[in-house]
Amino acid sequence: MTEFLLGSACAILVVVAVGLVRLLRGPGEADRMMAVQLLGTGSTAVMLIFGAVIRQPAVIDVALIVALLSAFAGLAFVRGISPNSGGGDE
Amino acid sequence: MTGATLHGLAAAILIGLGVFGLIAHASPLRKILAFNIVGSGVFLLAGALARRGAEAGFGGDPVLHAILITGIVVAFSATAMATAMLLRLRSVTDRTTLAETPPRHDADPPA
Amino acid sequence: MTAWLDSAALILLIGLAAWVVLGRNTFAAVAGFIAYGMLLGLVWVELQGIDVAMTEAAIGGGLTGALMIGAARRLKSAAPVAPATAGTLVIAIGVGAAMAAILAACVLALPNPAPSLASLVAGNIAATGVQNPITAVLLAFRSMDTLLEAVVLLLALIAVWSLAPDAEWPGRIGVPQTANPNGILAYIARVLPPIGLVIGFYIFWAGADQPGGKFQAATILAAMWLLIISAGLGKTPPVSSRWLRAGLIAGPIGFILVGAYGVASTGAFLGLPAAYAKPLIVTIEIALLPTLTLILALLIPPPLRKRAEA
Amino acid sequence: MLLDLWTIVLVSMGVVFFLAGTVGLLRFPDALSRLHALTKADNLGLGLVVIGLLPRLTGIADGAKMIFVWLLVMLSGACLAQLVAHLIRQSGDFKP
Repeated sequence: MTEFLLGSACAILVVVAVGLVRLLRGPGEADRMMAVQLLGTGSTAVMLIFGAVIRQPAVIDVALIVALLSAFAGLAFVRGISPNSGGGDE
Repeated sequence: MTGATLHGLAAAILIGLGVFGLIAHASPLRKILAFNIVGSGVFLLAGALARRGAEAGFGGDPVLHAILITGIVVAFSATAMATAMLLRLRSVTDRTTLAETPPRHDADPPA
Repeated sequence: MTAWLDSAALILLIGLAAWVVLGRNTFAAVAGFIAYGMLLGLVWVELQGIDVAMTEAAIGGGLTGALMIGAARRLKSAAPVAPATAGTLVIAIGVGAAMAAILAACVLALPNPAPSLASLVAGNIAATGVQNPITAVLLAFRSMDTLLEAVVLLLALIAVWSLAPDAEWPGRIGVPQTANPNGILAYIARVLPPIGLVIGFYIFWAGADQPGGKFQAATILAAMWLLIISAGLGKTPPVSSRWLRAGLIAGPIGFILVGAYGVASTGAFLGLPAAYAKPLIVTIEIALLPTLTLILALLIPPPLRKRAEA
Repeated sequence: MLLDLWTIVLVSMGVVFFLAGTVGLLRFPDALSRLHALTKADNLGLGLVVIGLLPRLTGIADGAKMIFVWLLVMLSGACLAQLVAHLIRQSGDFKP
């Protein structure tokens, strides 16, 4: 069972890494944002699986923090790249 | 090769990459980003040391972990201060680099 | 199998770091940096440093990412700087490669068995009354470090404040931000902070006995506060505000008072009498939480007025 | 044994959905359909992984927290998707 869980965690990580090609290629900032979001969700999933493998329930708390702070960083990023988000300095 | 050694080697590469960026980039913002990569590499190296010191039922040396948490927070405050200095430099001199630039012609006093 | 997962995560991490360092576009580099921070959280979980994973994911990815985006946005209109010359690049490659090679050699030459203070901590943790070894180290065994860290953070905030344009002083630094009050940003800024508040206090409360604690909690609370401000639902307090200043010094003062009590009761500064160790540790944590939250949030530079920027 | 089967089936489905999300992100022609693929697939992938892992946990509270992580990712994902879509329309990179 452990082998299966670690294998699926690896698979998710590899799949998400392939998705990061969008970070390299773009073309727009929105595409880069999406690739980062995919990585955030994917690494949350990998973290939860790994936490189940090492039987450390506190890993769920880490996933909770990652989910919350990646939402915060994502919102800041969208606000930072949008031309007229009312940021006050235009 | 143990997991800790693997993480240590990866940390060495991260530090090398960060040092490269720190020297190669002329833009201070990119230097700050590169410096953060160096910082996380140093923390990861210490993490590998802590993992090697796992005993007494702990997954790693808790003293190192605690000092790392302190370090991460202090590194953030240093990053924030560097950014503030950069933004201030921009608003005062309208430049974003400390490099020597040729004198501006329009600012020359009439002879 | 664990080695495979470790390797996959580390290769991805190095790839992202290379992207952050080598990418041409600053915004793309910052996007890569946020992804890098999230992945660091996973790598730290693999290293069994759960507390560090929380801190690195929260501060490395979330807060530093937001800081960098704000700076990149304000510098977008700046004149591009000259690219590095070939000579600089050669030096950079040489120094970077040499550094990595020396460190790698050191990693491979580490002594066996590794030195560790883990059993010392395990032997003495019962005296502190807390069960999370990290909290015991931070607030009992090496509490002087933590006290000085709080002071360093305060000094960093004073330094950042002193770099604010004269016109902004001593009022609110930066313009109040605006967003469509019926827009999606305002919506999420109303929904997420209560959730974040609960998670933050949960992480704070759990920190005594499980991974977690004041640093992670303060980062979450600071991020939620910044979200409220960025959606125009709240304002940065003026620098002269009394409650702000009281909050900023609450942590260090509380810490020093507990330290002074240590002198009276055990004869050593920051000494904790065994009978009251846990209540005193909790007191310090409660005093530090508002200080850390305020400092972490205010260290992020807000957008300035056009006039002040020019 | 049945619970092991439950985990294997659901986590595997989760991996498949992550794969679908990546393929969509890489292969779809314009930004809005890429966004569509991403927000559907990765939330479902994470959800299936979470449900699949539930029998492996020891306490009810841990399970509740894990489901909460999923709900949180869905909430922030939905809001971010709206903002990103708005951004794509502003930048003109879409074909109606």
